[in-house]
Amino acid sequence: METSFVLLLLLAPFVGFLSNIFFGKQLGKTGSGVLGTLAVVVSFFVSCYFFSQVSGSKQPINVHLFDWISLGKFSINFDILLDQLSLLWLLFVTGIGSLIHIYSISYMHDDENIHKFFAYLNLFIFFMITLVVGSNLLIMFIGWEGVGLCSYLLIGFWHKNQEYNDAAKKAFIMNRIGDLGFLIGIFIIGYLFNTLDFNVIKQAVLTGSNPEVAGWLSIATLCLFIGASGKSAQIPLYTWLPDAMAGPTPVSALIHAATMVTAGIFMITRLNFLFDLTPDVQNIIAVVGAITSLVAASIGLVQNDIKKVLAYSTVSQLGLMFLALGLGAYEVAVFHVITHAFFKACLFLGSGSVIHALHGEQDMRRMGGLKGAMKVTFLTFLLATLAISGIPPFAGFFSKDEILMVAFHENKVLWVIAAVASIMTAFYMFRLLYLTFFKEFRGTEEQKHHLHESPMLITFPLMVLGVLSVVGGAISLPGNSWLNHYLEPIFAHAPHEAHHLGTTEYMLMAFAVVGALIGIGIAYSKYIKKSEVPAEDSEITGFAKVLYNKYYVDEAYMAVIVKPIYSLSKFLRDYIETGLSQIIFGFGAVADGLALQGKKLQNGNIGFYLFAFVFGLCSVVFYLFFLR
Amino acid sequence: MSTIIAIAVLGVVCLLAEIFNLRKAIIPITVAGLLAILGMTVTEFNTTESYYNNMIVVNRFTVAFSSLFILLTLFLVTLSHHFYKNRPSKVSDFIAIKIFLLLGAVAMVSFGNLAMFFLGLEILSISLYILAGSKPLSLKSNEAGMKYFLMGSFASGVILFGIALIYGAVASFDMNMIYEASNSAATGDWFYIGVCMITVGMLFKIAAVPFHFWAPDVYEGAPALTTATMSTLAKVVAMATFFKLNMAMNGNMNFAYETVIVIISIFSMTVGNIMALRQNNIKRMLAFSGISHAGFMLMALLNLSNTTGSLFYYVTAYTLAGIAAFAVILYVCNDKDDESITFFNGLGKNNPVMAAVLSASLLSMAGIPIFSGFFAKFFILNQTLQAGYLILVIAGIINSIISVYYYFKVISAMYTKEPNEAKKPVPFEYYVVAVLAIGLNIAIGLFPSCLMDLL
Amino acid sequence: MDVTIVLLILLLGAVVTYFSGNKAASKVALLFSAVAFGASLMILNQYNQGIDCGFSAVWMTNPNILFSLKADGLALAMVLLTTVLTPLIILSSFGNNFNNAKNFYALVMFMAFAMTGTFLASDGFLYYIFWELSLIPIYFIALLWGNGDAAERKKAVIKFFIYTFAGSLFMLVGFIYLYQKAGSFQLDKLYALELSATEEFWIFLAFFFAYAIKIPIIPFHTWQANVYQKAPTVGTMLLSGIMLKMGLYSVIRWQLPIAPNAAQELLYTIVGLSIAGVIYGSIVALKQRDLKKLLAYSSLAHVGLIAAGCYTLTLDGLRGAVLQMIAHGFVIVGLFFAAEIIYRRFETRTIADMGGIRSQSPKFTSMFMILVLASVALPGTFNFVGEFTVLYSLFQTNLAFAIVGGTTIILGAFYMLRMFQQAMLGETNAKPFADVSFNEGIVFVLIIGFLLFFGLYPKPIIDLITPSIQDILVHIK
Amino acid sequence: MEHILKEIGVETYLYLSALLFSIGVFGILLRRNAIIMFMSIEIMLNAVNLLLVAFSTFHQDASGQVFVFFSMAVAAAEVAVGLAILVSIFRNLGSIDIDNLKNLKG
Repeated sequence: METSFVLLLLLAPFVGFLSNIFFGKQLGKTGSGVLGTLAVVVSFFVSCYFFSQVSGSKQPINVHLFDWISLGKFSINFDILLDQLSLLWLLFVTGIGSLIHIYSISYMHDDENIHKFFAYLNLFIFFMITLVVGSNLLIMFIGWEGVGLCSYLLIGFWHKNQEYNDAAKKAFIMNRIGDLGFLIGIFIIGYLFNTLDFNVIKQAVLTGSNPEVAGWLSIATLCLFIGASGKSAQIPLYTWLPDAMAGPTPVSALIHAATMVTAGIFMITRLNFLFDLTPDVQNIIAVVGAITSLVAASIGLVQNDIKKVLAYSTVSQLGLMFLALGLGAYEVAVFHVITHAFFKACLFLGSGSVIHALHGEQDMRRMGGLKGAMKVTFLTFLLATLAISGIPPFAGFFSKDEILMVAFHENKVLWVIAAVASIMTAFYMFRLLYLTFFKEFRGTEEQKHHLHESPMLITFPLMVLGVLSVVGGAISLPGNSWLNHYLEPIFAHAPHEAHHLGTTEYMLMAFAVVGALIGIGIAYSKYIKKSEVPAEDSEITGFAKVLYNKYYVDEAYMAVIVKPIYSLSKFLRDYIETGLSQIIFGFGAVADGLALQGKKLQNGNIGFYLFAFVFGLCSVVFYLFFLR
Repeated sequence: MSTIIAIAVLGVVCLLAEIFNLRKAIIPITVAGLLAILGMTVTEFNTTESYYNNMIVVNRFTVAFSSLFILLTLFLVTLSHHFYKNRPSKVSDFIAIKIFLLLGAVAMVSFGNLAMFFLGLEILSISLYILAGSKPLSLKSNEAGMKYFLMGSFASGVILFGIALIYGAVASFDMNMIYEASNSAATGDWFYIGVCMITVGMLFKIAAVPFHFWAPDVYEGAPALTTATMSTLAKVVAMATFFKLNMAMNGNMNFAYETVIVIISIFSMTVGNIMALRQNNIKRMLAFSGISHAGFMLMALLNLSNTTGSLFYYVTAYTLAGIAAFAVILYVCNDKDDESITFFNGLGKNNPVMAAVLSASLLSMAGIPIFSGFFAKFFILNQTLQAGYLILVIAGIINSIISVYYYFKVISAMYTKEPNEAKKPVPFEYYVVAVLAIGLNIAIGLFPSCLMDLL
Repeated sequence: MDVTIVLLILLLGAVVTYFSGNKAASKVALLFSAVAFGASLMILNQYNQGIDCGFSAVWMTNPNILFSLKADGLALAMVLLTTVLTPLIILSSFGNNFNNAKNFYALVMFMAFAMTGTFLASDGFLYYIFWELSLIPIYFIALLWGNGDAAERKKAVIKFFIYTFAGSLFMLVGFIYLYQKAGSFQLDKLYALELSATEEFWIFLAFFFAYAIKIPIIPFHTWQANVYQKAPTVGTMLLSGIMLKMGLYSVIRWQLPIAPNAAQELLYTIVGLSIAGVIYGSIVALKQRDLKKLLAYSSLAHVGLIAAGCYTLTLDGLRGAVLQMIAHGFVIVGLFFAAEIIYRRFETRTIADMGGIRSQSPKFTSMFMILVLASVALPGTFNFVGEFTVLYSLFQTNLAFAIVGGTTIILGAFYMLRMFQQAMLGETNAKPFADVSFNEGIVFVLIIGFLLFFGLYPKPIIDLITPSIQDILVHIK
Repeated sequence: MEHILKEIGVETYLYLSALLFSIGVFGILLRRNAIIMFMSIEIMLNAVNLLLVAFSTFHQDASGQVFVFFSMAVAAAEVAVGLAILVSIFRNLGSIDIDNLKNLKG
């Protein structure tokens, strides 16, 4: 029974993928979209079923499918683990996934390859489910790489544009760098525990602690973190995510905001019992998270591409989540993941709606004044913006505030960084809102003429997500957290006691809100009061230029890593390869030269031949009878 | 014994046939006769006897080698039919000379007395001088004949001097006596100098470095069929005799002597192979290849008690491949002035079977399985390593690598280049000999035991 | 029934193909290779039932040589690889019109015969003969039916031939030496031999020459790229799909158990060299202009990793290496086939001249994409199973090995995706590109199906090879 | 006869024939006229004949003298063939200088 449901959960999207790939063309545009959506909805309902089961019984469900790989000392099975954590992820992956599928039916309607789009989306959902429900690290790794693949396919969906393809390739390779870390982490864990199964590792960790293990464990968790930072776009591997916005907007919403990029957080939460043992690595995670959040937020301040702003905002928010992870507050990170999924998906879809209305225009300098024409979009966008900026009682406020609180308790410096990042977030999000929806429209006349609210299939998901952005915080209210309670079995150590809501806590809340308001205020004065419009690219100067060019990180990577590899490749190709070849030919050339010389010896002169004969005779005799 | 007599009779019959105007029948008669002699010889296989005061000894060794020589002569005589088509009046001479050459060859391996050895050697050599110079109008043939003659008789003189010295030391030409003398400590230095001179003379005959200079020139200049005779029959006769001499005379062959053989072997292989790299005339190329094969064969001398079988296998493989190759060369270059490799261009297209035969024979010489040349090299190297000469084995290996290059040069010319002339029909005899020889070559490759276990 | 039947079918196939005439040759060859595959499946079935399918008969007594074939799981896996790839390779060539097709296909069949023999032989001498024998057909295939300038090709092919021949001759010396010691070429006799450290070292080195050139491990690889480029695609597939595996298989079957202590001694050097090959191949592949050359260097990188796995001397290493050999055999054949398909339509192998194919031929693109992904060892493909296991074994040896060797997953993705992007994506190409035909499709589907199925369920193969590898490990430890 | 050998010593004969043999060798090496080279070969062979006869006497064994007859017959046959070749060379080249025969080389 459970096995078949699990198979249904897994295979529904996969069947959707297959049928869309093979019969998508015959199904027609809407048909393939509906099929794709249905596949995910089925998974969503199965997830709901399991969720109700598990939250009732509190017993995780384990399903053994088949044996997979055998290694020297242990074997890796294809098992499915449905516990509180994976179900939570399943719910929002399939839930938001369903919404975005619905959205895409309309959004991608004009694309000739829409069936492929849905095929890839289904495949993505399939891999994401695999990632989440795998009961050991290697199955997670299948999903991990699989979602990377789908991300590659979807970023490069418009494959005629080589820049998009570049972005796709970059995403895949950056992810692979992380994946190598992940893989090494897996090796070390396999070596230490002779298993990759989460539950078995957990038992091993909880029962015995071996000092020898600890050193290796730090390396393992560090490697795993590298893996996570690849997938979840942390420093130094974050540069692919902004580029990934080349894909269609629903993809950005689903993969590059709500689900895939949170896989790193999922993995670390999954392995919280390991990370708990390695405080050094936790510190690294916290610092990296904090810095990422600040750097990304600062870049977000000056971006003009609507999706780029959202992308940097995503990186920044992910940084905050990693900060929480690093401080051991896994449940807080999970909480933020969920609320972030709601409001960020809403933001992306909203921006998609705007782009849709403007026929592909993404530059905010060419927007403005859309709130009249696109009421639903504006409203939902506003809700989500408030949520991300941390205004109570929207969802983002609670989650972000908890992170800040944890940071305040653990490390003041990190707290300051996170707080600054939050303020920046509020600023650039409202900058985005103002530039897009307020004031006069700055685009062409023709665009203005065609401005329209998006159809129902687009606005419906927006509304659902908008509502979730408002009420999502309810799952973990300070002091009475359902989420913490629900997730308790997952953690090795009980979650941080829900902070006693004392003066400090209220002070912090107030501080956060004030900070957010300051950010909003600055944005308001700049873009509403003074009606500023960001400068054209060529006019940007000073530090803003550095920010606008993302601290030149891409250029630096290009110059320090990619270019040298290319030159090395050319050098090896042109010189070393030919050189090695020449060495081999050199043997031939030597023999050949000898042959040429030898030909001179063979001069046809019989006198010489006889002389050689006598010489040979004499030397043999001499050697045998005189040298002996 | 009866083999020798029968061969002599057959030779006389050839000459008589001319007198009785049976010119057309000469070759069929000879072939039939040789087949009969071959059969007769093979039946003698298990007998061990000596005749005429131990002048002629018949044992497994001599019978095996004699059979091989007869077989080779059979092939060569068959090839003659077409080769001497334009000189019908000389056929009986050429055939008779070949038969007498065979007589000398059989006498050489069957000797029980140095006198017999010397006579056999001279019969063989003189026949070859004649054959080498057998195109009196061709300057090349003249030159080849002259060079071969001068150097050959010089070598004969050296061998004769060696024989005289041995005689001086042993007071007999009988091989048994010599064997005993070689094993006794009292034997004087004369004896060893004599052995040494005979060795050098024989090294000349098998064309080992540095006594090899005649070979390429003579091979190139002599008529192609003569070259075939020299490179197959004459070479292995000399080798077999040399081997037998060593068995008799080097009862306590000392280390220094072995060192000489090792050095000469390495030099022969290396010089032969390297010189062959830059040759454009296929006969000349095969001459150098033959020099390197002589180097390989010399390895057999280092492990005298065990290597008879290996040596026999080696010479069989080598000569069969050589005969097959020469059958193709005769076919291709019959109407040409020389034997440039370019004539082989496109043979694969014009005549796939002949091209395949030549490829197979070259592959066999290069030592590539499943052709018997590989097994031959393997057996010899195996024995050499057993004797402890790793250095020689390595030298042999390196030389095999070098040799691949020039053998494959011909092969790739046959298959990749465009033919520069129209197709021409293959004479039936060439076809038969080529296919038969290479077939035998592959057969002994598949079943090496049938030869290895003979001796 | 014993394994000789497979050999006989293949040999008979070669002969019949030769006499079947140019028109029917490809079909006859396909038929016989398919029958051979069927026969090897039956052998496999027998083997799984515990019946010994080996064969042994005296060939010569002096020297003591047996015609003996050993059919354990490892050998059977490799035989199956050969017999399954051969019909695929033949099928893949159906779109080509070769001159003298009968010769061509007869050579292909003969090569399959020789390679199968190499995998089965358990007498060192017999093994060596098959090993050398497989070299002749590929020489002619590459020389006569290859592409590009004839003189250049000749040079490349003869270099390949002499080079590999040279290597294997050193192996022959090793074998002769062992024979002197053991008095037999039999595998188990050679395993049982007690050699001194010096002897082992030299024996190991002699074998290493042969295998390093065949596999190839840097810096012995210089023949590879040129020959792959110049050979006809069928030849390239045979070379890269099966023949390279002969080298790797031989490492496991012959070199390591015979000279285990030397292998242990040289472990770090040789694993290091192999891994250096991984990086080197990957980096050189990045900037290749010719598609086939790029694939050649990718192959260099992959086999480097496999070799590294072999030389770790661990169960995981050997097992992963075998798995990866099989996987790589399939994927590289598929990739070269993709290159061939592009060549059939565009008559170019220069990557820069391609591009924009995706919008014209979605099916081909998808199949090519899947192969590319398999080649970069995406989890879910069989390649991942192998690569993961190999990397795990490297990790067991040394963390640094795993990290450096692991860069293959990054660099591999780098050059493969770069190639894919340049060759397939971008603005629609002006030249028309017909999508895959039925025959072509079958080849792709079979290859991809195999890779995906065993990627998820490698158990049958793992179970097949593990016992024999454990047997071998007994001799190594 | 015996006492003559004893008086002179068999070694002396050996040295003499070795000397003759060397004269033949040097003749071959240094002269370029084919006829003279033939003669040098004859000197070599005759040196051996002398040696054989001397040893035959020394050992009181007739076989050595028999051998000399063989050797003389062979030498005659050899020279006959050699002269035949020389004649055809002379016809073709008009010279019997051995240095003219250098066409086959390399």
